[in-house]
Amino acid sequence: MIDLLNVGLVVLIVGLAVWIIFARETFSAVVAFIAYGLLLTLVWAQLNGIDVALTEAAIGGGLTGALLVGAASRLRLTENSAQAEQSGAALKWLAAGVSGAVTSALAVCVLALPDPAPSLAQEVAANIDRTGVGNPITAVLLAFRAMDTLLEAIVLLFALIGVWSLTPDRFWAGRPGIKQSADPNGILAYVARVLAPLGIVVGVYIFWVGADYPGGKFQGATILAAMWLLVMMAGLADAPAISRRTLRMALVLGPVVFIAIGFLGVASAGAFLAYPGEYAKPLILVIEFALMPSLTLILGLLLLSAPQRAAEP
Amino acid sequence: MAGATLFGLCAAVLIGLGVFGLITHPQPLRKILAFNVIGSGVFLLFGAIAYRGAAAGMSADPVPQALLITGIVVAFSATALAVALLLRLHDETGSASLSAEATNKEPSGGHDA
Amino acid sequence: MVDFLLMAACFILAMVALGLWRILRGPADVDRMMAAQLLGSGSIAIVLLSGAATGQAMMINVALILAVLAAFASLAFVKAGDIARQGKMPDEDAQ
Amino acid sequence: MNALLNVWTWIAVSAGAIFFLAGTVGLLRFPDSLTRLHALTKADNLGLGLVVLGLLPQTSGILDAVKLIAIWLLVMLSGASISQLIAHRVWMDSDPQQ
Repeated sequence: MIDLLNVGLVVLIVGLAVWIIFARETFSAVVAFIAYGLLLTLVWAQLNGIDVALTEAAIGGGLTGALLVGAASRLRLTENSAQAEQSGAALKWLAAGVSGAVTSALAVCVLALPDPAPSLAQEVAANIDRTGVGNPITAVLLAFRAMDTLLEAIVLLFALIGVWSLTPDRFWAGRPGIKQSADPNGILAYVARVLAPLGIVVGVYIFWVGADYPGGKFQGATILAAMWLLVMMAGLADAPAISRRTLRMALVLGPVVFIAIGFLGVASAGAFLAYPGEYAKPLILVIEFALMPSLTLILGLLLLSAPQRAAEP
Repeated sequence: MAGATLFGLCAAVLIGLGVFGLITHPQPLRKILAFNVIGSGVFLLFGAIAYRGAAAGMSADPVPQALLITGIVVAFSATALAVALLLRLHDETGSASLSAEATNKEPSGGHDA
Repeated sequence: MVDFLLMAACFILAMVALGLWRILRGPADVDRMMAAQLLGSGSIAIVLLSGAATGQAMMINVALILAVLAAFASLAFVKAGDIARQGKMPDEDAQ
Repeated sequence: MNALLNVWTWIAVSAGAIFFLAGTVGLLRFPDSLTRLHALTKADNLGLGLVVLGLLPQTSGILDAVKLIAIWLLVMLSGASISQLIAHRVWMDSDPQQ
């Protein structure tokens, strides 16, 4: 019975991917991509990756969908001229050849994967006690492969700097997104007033359980960012001007604390990002708490895109 | 183990579809979508490998799964950057095309960047 | 019981998959968004059912996130439509 | 007692699945956007609600039960409000003079 569910998921996902690639209308491809993200969440659950499923549910089911729907709506007027453009037949045949070759090579690799599979699970199980956290994924993210997580936080910051650098000169240091003018007594404002507090509770809960159960800062921060955007969409709050010093300090807080703790490791435990013995758990918690607000702000501001209006006095 | 092979083959098909779309679609937004399909295919392949690595009482290998979480978040930030570039191109030229004759048309926004 | 719950999950997956036809056919954008909305509720039900069948209590948290963000993409869609309409209005008045 | 609870799960989950069937049939067969929206909300509220009620006896603790109920309430809240907003959008699209 579980095989039937898996086969059904695979058929649906491949069918949606075909539609995303071959649909004529861009908007229809975008909505198919949202459905595709939801189905991927189910696949991660089937592959025993509940942490991954939580991330995909938050990012794929929420933020990416909103980002692409917004972009497709703004580009709607260019749809007709864009549909007139077509690749030549020769290019299509070439692309079909390349994609067929890639798929067959990967399929051969999948069928030839070594058995028994190599795994680092034993090593994680042997060393997890020294970190003091119960969720092996959190242990990997913040202890065994902490360097990856640090670099990721920095990459996110760079992506935001990249987005901001696309601001037209006349709007530099202004507020991102357009001015929202929603009816304060409308349905949208009602949803934001009721859903946002509940969503914040859920986000903090997912963040909090991350030490011992599936969850953590990325998933929690994504939910909080979505709730922040919801409040802005309803017109109950405005986006901060990107020149605000407090905003910029909050953005770099997480990475700076992370790097500082890394150098602390050089002094106390002999290596960058090494944690001295019994302090592993408290230090991991400090990093998580410092990263959480930075990640929330970065994810929300990434979705708002570059400033489109000057900061009001 | 059968599930891992099934999803692994599915990942191979997704990556192939995404490569085709990335090469043939002239519209940038469709290229971004195709790129995300490739990305999810790679993630799925990684997830299938993690699933095969179940050992030591864990239902899957946690190291690739942790890297997957990192990957999904970074893929989102790359998509956001690409969309921001595309919207700026649209504001600047009034078109969302990468072809030379479309972008050489009279710009409507002015060159203030 | 396990088999029954998985069978129900498969059935709901098949139902929402049929609903995806609306994403392909349209005709209007709202119809497409509605199909995605139905798939969202369906995924929550499938996650809960397969989690209960395999005894993974933590799957409830996945469903919780899906439920909190269920309306997010649709809200962005409605909002984008409002903004597009506000942008168009002055032009129409001028003509 | 246990057998009785299992019977309850059977009945409620089956009824929920039927509402998903009804929602899909409505979404496919109804003639215009507003009637399709009507069909969709049934699947959202009743289909998922019955599945949640059916799974309540199968949960291991009180926290899980509370989370299940919270999921249902959240979906009802967002489903009800999003259908209002979508209906408004349909109405505006059909009457451009507004």
